[in-house]
Amino acid sequence: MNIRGALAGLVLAASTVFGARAAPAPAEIKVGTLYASTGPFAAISMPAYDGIKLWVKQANAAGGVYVKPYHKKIPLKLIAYDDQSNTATAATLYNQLITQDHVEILISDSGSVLTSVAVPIAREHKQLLFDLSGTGAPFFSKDNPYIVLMSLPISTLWPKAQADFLNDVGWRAGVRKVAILYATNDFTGTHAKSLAGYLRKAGKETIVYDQGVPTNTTNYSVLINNIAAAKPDAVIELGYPGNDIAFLRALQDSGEKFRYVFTLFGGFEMHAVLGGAGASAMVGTFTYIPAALYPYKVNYGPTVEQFHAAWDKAYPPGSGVAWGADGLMGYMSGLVIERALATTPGMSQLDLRRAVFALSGKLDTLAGAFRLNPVGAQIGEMTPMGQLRADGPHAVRPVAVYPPALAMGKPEFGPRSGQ
Amino acid sequence: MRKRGLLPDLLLPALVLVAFGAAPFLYSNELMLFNFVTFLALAQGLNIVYGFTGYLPFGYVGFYGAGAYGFALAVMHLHAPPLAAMAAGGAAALVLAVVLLPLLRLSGAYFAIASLAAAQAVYEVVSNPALENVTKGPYGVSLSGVFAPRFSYFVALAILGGAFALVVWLRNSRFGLALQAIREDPVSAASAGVSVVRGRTIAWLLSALVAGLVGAAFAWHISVFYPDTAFDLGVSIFATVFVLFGGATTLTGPLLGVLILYGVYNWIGITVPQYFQFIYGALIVGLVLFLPNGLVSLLTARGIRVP
Amino acid sequence: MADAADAPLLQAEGIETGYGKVQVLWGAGVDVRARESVVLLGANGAGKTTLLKVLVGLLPSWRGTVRLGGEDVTALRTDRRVRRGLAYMSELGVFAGLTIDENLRIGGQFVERAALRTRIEELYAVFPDLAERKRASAGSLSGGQRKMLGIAKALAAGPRVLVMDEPSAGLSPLFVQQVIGVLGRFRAQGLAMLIAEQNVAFLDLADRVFTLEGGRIRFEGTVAQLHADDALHRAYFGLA
Amino acid sequence: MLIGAIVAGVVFGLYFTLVGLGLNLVFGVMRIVNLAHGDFLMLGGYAAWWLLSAFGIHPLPAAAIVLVVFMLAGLPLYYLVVPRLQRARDSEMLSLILFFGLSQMIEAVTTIVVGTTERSLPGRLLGIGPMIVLGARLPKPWVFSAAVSAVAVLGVYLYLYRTRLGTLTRAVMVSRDEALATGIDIHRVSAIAFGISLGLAGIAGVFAPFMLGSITPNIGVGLNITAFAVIVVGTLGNPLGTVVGGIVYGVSLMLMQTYFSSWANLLPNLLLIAVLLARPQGLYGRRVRLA
Repeated sequence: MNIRGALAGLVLAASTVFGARAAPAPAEIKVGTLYASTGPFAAISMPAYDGIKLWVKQANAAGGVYVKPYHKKIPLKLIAYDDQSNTATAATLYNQLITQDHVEILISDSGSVLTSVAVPIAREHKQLLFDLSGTGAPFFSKDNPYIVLMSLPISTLWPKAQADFLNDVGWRAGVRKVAILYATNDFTGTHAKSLAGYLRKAGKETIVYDQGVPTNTTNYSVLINNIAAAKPDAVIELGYPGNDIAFLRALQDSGEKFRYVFTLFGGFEMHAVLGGAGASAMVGTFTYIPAALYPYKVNYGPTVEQFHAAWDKAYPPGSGVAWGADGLMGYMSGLVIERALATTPGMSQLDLRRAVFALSGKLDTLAGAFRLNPVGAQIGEMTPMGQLRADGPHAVRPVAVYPPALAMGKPEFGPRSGQ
Repeated sequence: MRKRGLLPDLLLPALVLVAFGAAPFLYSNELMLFNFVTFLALAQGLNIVYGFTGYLPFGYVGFYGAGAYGFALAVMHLHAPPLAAMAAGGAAALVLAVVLLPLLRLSGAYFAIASLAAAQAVYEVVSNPALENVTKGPYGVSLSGVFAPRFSYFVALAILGGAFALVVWLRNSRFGLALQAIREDPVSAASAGVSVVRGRTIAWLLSALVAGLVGAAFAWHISVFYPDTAFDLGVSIFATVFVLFGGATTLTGPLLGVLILYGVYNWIGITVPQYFQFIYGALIVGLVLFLPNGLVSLLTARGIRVP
Repeated sequence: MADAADAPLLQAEGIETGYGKVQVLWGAGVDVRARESVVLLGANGAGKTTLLKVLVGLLPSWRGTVRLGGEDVTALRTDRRVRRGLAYMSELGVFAGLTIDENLRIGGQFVERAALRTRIEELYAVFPDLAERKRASAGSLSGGQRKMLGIAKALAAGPRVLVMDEPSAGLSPLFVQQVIGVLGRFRAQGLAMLIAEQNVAFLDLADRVFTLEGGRIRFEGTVAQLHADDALHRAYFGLA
Repeated sequence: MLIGAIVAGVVFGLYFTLVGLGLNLVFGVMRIVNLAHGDFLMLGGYAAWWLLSAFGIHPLPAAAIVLVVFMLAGLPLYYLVVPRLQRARDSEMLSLILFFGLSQMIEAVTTIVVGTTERSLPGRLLGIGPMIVLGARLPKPWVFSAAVSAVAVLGVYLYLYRTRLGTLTRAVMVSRDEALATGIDIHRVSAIAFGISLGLAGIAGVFAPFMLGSITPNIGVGLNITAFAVIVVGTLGNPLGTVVGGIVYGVSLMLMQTYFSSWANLLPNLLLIAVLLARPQGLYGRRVRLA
């Protein structure tokens, strides 16, 4: 292995020296990524990986992607490893993609935790990290040009929609006391903190319950009892799909009724949560409306309907691959990368960065507007608030209710307890 | 008479250290090499306590995690230079080992499970959101300020050298022989004047120290990690299987275990983890039933001395 | 028929065995005929328990054969031998955590339900101490009572031959006499017995005696013949 | 809130009695630690999910099917592994490692077959909405699972104390050597106990989706630690002691969740260590090395 690695290094060094002037087009563009087939992040990682695969398949079916420096279409080669939701494994594999596979495009695994270890490694090796959905604010700093966030706004920006909604519409509907229950991981933990921050800053609603529980919590019955004892009007549960399913089921079994109940993945992975919790537990709850459930106007790539149709064709319903926001983010990241390759001035990693930044503010994809701040974080579309309505006995459909510019229906709050 | 075994006992580790010292200049996935060094050291560390006293701590990762967090806390709160923080990591593991000394009163399976529970308990404390200001809780640690992959690789290699030295010493000293006597038969060993409690305590502390230093080196090398990585039960499991597979009490056994099994893991385990997990499980079952003393027992059972 | 009647009920021949690499028995053998009471005399560490374990199937023999009622049972497990009419009372003798009644029912595990009930009633008649405390835990019994329960438990199986390992162990002389008394009653009823002992008081029960020394049978014969041998007499009865 | 937590704890603890019951039975009879117990439980959960989604079988008959199938599966598994294991020098310790290997195999195969998606059963199958017990609101599926657990405990009691085979089983538990000497067919008794243990794990698995929220192929490892904590607290080797262990665990877990929710997961670990250290002699005095 060592000798082979050394030889590969020599060959590469030689080809760099001799290839500097001629710049022959490579036979393929190597795209490297990781996925988690098992563990806590499998639920958000596998769909994203399926989205990337779909993009690669479509691009190669069209003869590859157009790469500007070579003036021709070049097929993509996807190199992907399974990190099994383990950050130590992921770190080794990111290294493998950069140092052994020499990928031109490095896409991180889904979620902040599995992205976090990639940030110093990519920076160390001067490789641009296409950050799929790692929204942790500490990833982005002025002294690190080697990261760019593709889809979601960074997590501190995210909860503003909800805070605004509660302060505005919620307040008028009589919501005064708020309970926040969150899973303690980078993603939902940061989220909960900034939500509480926004609410406190506005100074209208009072937070009567604010508790973190381990991400592997699946038993919410007692927690719900305790929340009920604090008599909140609004209950906001922030967790991964497994948490949301368990919470919604426990809430239904407990018989407690709150005026406003929010879950994160009730919208983001609506179909997965529906499969676990059932429609009756979800009807009337609030959530964010991800791009997968919202028809953004596009100026580049397919609309969400077109994409959904392509998805169902590639992964027929029942094949075990859920349709949701993470799949869309994987696919959409591919689209942006494709566009960047078509416009990049050169093939160096910093050239690619320039190309991506040049797209900021110009692209409207099925995930909404693509806009970056100077450190590479996404500040595009504000995720709208939505409410889930019954769609027949066994399904729900989302209705965007806030902000007014994006709203497609009016929110309905539950009855005041005791009424 | 023991001298006859000393030379091969010194040669083998020297060979390994030289090979892994040269490796980063030939193979660029340094993190992969680092993982090998990590597991080589952990396997020898576990060998110290399991091979020479018969105690098998399922929660060995607890010391590794303590070391990683000892390093991180020293860097974050005391702004300690990395080498001083390494010492803090080793100290943290030692403190934990001292706290857990009463566990040595338990035997076999109870000890194994109690140590596992102890490691889990430490993890629950470290990862608790209530301690976010101290440990960053479940949100993980970022030490990008001291990030130095090449230097920390060689520090880890030095720790591996230390672990090798400890095992060589145990294999070739009166103290090590006394320990083995305790393992075989505590009652007669005690009556023969060997201090059972002292012997076990020393082996336990040394073993913890190795894991703690390895954990600290890991923290330094990777610089971004989470409590569930630092306390990943898989680390214990891997180290245990490597030692059992190769055969404890020897230098070769754990070494073979890491090179073969971790090699196979990196070769097929990454692409098809479930199949690898299955093979791993089957291997454990087969080993316990048919070769409970590991690969080297194929030789040692024939009276051949294996380094 | 004559052959079958003469053939030993229980017989071990040329037994060699040990633990790990340590050999304990070096071609030892012993036999018990129908209605006969045999005492296997030997000091601590002579290999008595080891020989009994081979007889009942708790320890495999490296060499030699064990016959039960003429059938070669060397390869049979203990439970199969018990089904064929062998009962064994170990030094432990009883299940301390279970009640007296349960101990007896376990002893008679292979006996048909109704027959077992009658047999247990009969045993209670012989052991009134036990009958009084049927529901008490065997652990609450005194040492002597425990031995009685051990004997009763072994007899509950209705064995053709009863093998006992040191029934006197740990008992005061008074209780030893009680045990000998009870066993004497069963001997009178014609129960075949093999008793391994170092207490010569049990020779009162013996039709024949074997002595075991260093894993070998040193002597086989009647009690009278034993007394006649000066060296043996000295070894077991002292200078008296 | 206090009463509510205690009532919920008792109900929850009864379920965890069922989780630990089989593990304790196997330990009592065979002196081995079945570290794959949690994985058999997980398999029971998937069996219930599969029976419902493929054939529409309600969890209650599914539990009966799982019980029988798992019991039958336990017999050959016993003969394949345990007798050979018990001949080894330190079988108690080796059992831990061996069954850990088995646990890895089970988890791997399950992952290959069903994937890693969280699966659960609709709670309405066991009744929707809360049930008021002593003023505490409990989910109906909890009460249901606790009732099934109580029936299982009763069943094990009747088996051990009212049947011939059960008496022999207890004899083996009291003294393996004496049982051998008495001519008890230890392997038959043990194999049946092993089968019962798997059956109990299977039933516990059927109700796991209701009690734990959802199941994935990797829940086994965590459940093993919990189950071990329950039986250590309850008294190792005494299946009926598991009831005490389960309730102590359930009540203290619920109290923790109520008053110090983020520390709740610390609990089984601390309980385990505390009980092991505080009662080192244990019921059979075998827990301590001579030193």
